[in-house]
Amino acid sequence: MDREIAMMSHVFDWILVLLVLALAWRSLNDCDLFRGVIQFIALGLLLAVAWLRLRAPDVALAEAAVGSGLTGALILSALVRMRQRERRGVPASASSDTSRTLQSGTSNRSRVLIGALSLALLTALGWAVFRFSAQSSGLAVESLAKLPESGVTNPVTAVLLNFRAYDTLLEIGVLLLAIVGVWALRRGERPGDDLRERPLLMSLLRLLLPVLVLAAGYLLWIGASAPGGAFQGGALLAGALVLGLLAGLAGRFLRRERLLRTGLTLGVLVFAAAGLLALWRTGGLLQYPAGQGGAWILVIEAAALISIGLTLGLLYLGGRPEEEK
Amino acid sequence: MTASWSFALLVLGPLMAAALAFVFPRRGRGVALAAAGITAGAWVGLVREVMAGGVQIQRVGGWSAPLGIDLRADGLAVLMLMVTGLISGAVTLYSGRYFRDAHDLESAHRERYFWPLFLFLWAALNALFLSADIFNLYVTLELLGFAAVALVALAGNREALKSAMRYLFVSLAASLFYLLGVALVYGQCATVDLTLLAAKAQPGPTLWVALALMTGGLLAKAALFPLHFWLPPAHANAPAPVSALLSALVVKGAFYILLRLWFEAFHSLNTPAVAQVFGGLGAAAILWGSANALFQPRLKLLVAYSTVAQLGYLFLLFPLAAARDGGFLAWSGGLIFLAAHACAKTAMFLTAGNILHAAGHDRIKDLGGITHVPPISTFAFGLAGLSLIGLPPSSGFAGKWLLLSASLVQGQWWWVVVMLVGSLLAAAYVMRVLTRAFTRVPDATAPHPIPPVMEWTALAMAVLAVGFGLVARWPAELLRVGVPWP
Amino acid sequence: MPDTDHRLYLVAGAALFAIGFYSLVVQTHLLRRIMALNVMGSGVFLVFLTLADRTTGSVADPVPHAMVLTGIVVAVCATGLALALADRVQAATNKVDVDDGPDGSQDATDAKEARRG
Amino acid sequence: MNTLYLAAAVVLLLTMVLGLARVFWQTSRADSLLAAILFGTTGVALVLLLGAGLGLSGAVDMALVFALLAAVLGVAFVLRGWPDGDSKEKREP
Repeated sequence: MDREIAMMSHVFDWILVLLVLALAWRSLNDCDLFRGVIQFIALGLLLAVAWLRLRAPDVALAEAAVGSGLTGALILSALVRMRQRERRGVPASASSDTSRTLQSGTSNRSRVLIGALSLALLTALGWAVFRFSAQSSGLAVESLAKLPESGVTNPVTAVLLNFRAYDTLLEIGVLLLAIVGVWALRRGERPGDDLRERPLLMSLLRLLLPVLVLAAGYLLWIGASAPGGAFQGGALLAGALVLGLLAGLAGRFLRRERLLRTGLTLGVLVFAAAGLLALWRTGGLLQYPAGQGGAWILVIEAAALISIGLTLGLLYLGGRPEEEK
Repeated sequence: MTASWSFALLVLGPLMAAALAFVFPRRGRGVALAAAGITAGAWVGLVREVMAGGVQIQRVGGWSAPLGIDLRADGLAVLMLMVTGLISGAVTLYSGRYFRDAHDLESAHRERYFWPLFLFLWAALNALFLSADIFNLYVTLELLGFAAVALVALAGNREALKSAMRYLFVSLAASLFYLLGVALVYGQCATVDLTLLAAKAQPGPTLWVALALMTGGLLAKAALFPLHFWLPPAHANAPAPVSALLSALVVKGAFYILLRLWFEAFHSLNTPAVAQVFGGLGAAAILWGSANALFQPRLKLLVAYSTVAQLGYLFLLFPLAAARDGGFLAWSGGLIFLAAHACAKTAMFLTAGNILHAAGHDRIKDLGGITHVPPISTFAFGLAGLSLIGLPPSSGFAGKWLLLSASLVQGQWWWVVVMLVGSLLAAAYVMRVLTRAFTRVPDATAPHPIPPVMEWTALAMAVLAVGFGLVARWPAELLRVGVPWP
Repeated sequence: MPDTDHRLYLVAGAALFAIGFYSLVVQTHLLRRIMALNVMGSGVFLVFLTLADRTTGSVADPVPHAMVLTGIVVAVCATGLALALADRVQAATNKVDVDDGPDGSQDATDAKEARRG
Repeated sequence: MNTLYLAAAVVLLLTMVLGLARVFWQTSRADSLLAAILFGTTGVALVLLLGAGLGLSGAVDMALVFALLAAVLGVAFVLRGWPDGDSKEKREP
């Protein structure tokens, strides 16, 4: 029985890996860019399956929501925008002809050169990874030993919000920085259509939006003990926001600029303030008082959830919402 | 206890300030000034602890490595924090005027977004210099890269946008190379802590490849020849205070991590052959960058190519400091040179910004003809040039002198030749600007008068670039704290 | 999980990284290059997670999982920023690549060659 | 039983290969879009089977996320997804 399972999973592994590699290659080198993006989205989906296979359900959840879903939607809408501008714009220079992109750019000589370079890279990497021992516990033993002190029972959440919480604090900073950078760059389009003429879509949204928000809250809550957490929940919240934007439901919300900005920064500010408060109480930066880890983590995660959801959703908008005074 | 607060405030101060500057867009300058005050206080507290008690370590969250993240402040980190603080302070003063001067909508927009982005950059630099964890360093690198790219793009014109795009591609790809290296290191050693790695890392194929990946990524970020191609357009097209930050600080962040990797965590893999390769690339950068600087049509491009060249000197530290004999001479020389270059380059870019402001362009050959550059700016550029060339008593001289002595002590005379040729070329391109652009034309006046604060901050940085050399003994002493060899 | 063929996944991670790198350098369309960066990142994550899966116990090593989560969030932020910048570049230059640099970088000469050929 | 689940997962993966092959060879955009949506649906089943077959935790939650996100992507496709605005898509080589 066990041998059968082992064999079957080997077959599964091989097909999965080959499919992933084929999709990766095709998505980047397909002569039709739109088809490339579609394959890119499928690649993200398969990667999420691979993460599950590699016993990383937390990552798989995040990949399914962020890596495949949101990134795909972002790239797709950017493609649509670029094509629209191309058609509006000047009958442009040769290089904006996208159907030609397979041949465009680098000359054959440098293609060969870069190909050789990439193969050398692959060889070196292969050489390095073949040296790894088949078994290693990494820091699993240490993290499981300290898990009871962390305040949560999901080890990944413990690492993210307690053992290596400082990384996560800076990462929430990266999220905020990204949206600041995007807002500095451009103004977003007036989002959404009027959906009153699409009753079917409207009723789908009426069902989908609350479910998304509910699922986001569920993932946040369950993150303490099972796969899930602020990032995964935030991504779902972002999905809800994207739908709201597409359906033109979020217009009034987008005009409340101060509120929006406060929501975006909430994660960083609460997290940093918690770090300083902990420093004041216990003498260690981000060192939660003994026995209160769970509560502190929940507060921080709740604030982070809002900021993550808003940030990822507004990234889809692709720019600052309205003209600022 | 003081040290803990210093660590926390040096990172969280600018970070929270960045968030606040985003929520209150019109209070950006005030928030930045407050952040400057907080970080200055925190730095003073930290430097006292380090001078009194040696290397300071903060275990974030109360967990120690390998599970947790350690922050660490030794002499090198404190020196880098000081340079960052000084330059960020100067940029804060300068930018308060720079972005406000033209009262159109576009520049109001720019000012509004400059402050949060700038404060993010500052937070990222402070976090980078304090980190003792190679994965945490990855996160700080991404913060730094995003902020830098967004700041370049803030200029908004065609060339700036294109160079920002290229910069972003290089920066992201380089980060991924670095991160892949971190993955291999973790797989092999089961830790990402610099100190623990120093004990655990044994030469072997996996770590060789890992270190090569990380180094490759960091060299691209540090813009060492031949991976410098993205730097001149990005630095030349950014707004002047941003150029100053990029040239003075951002590229040095990557260099700093390289030092941490090769001299601390993976010192067992640092062989003389590797060191000579670094030195060779550095030498090539010196010659290539200086020669290119000579022929640039625009002042800011000239200063940017000069950065390519000056970065080369820093990499001479690898072959020179690795040796037992006179190693510390080279180590302190290289790092004093780094501080000197940071101040001088800030002064130069700020001056270039002033000239751009006054004349409306920075074409070197036309500058002398149409405008009269005020004496303060001329003086600032000249002083900074003095340090860049390495004439006594500037700090550039002090740094070069130590590097020269180290190479003579170790009999590596070829670096001496490179440094001397580099200095001559530097003299040539500085003189080219001074003689052609700053010649007085009797009747010419600047079409736009330069706000005094912008001139005086540039001058202050230039004075610092020279004056720092007079007290070079103090940083050398500071660098002794926690130096990677006895 | 001991029965997983780790070398297969590790080599696949390396291959993803190499494919992404090749396409990043060879392709010129900004969107393709942004996708290429994402593929490179996925390669890194695959290596990380495979290495974490080598534990003998019932759960994998959670530390790399946390690191990859961080990496995924950073990647989507990078994508968002890059797309906004790419859009501005297209609006300013009417082109969807950044190839003919005025500074005469290596890219530029290659692009010119390709245009001639 | 577990073997059966895994075998089913392998079969699903093979259908994805087929769908992918269809995308590779000369399809219109509408076809590739349909293939992607098929992938999303297959993904939900694949994740559930894999989770059951190997006893992995979190598979059910992940299937939920897949299903929800597939709906979001579907709506996004419909409202914003057509790069050329019309459905009369010429076949491309």
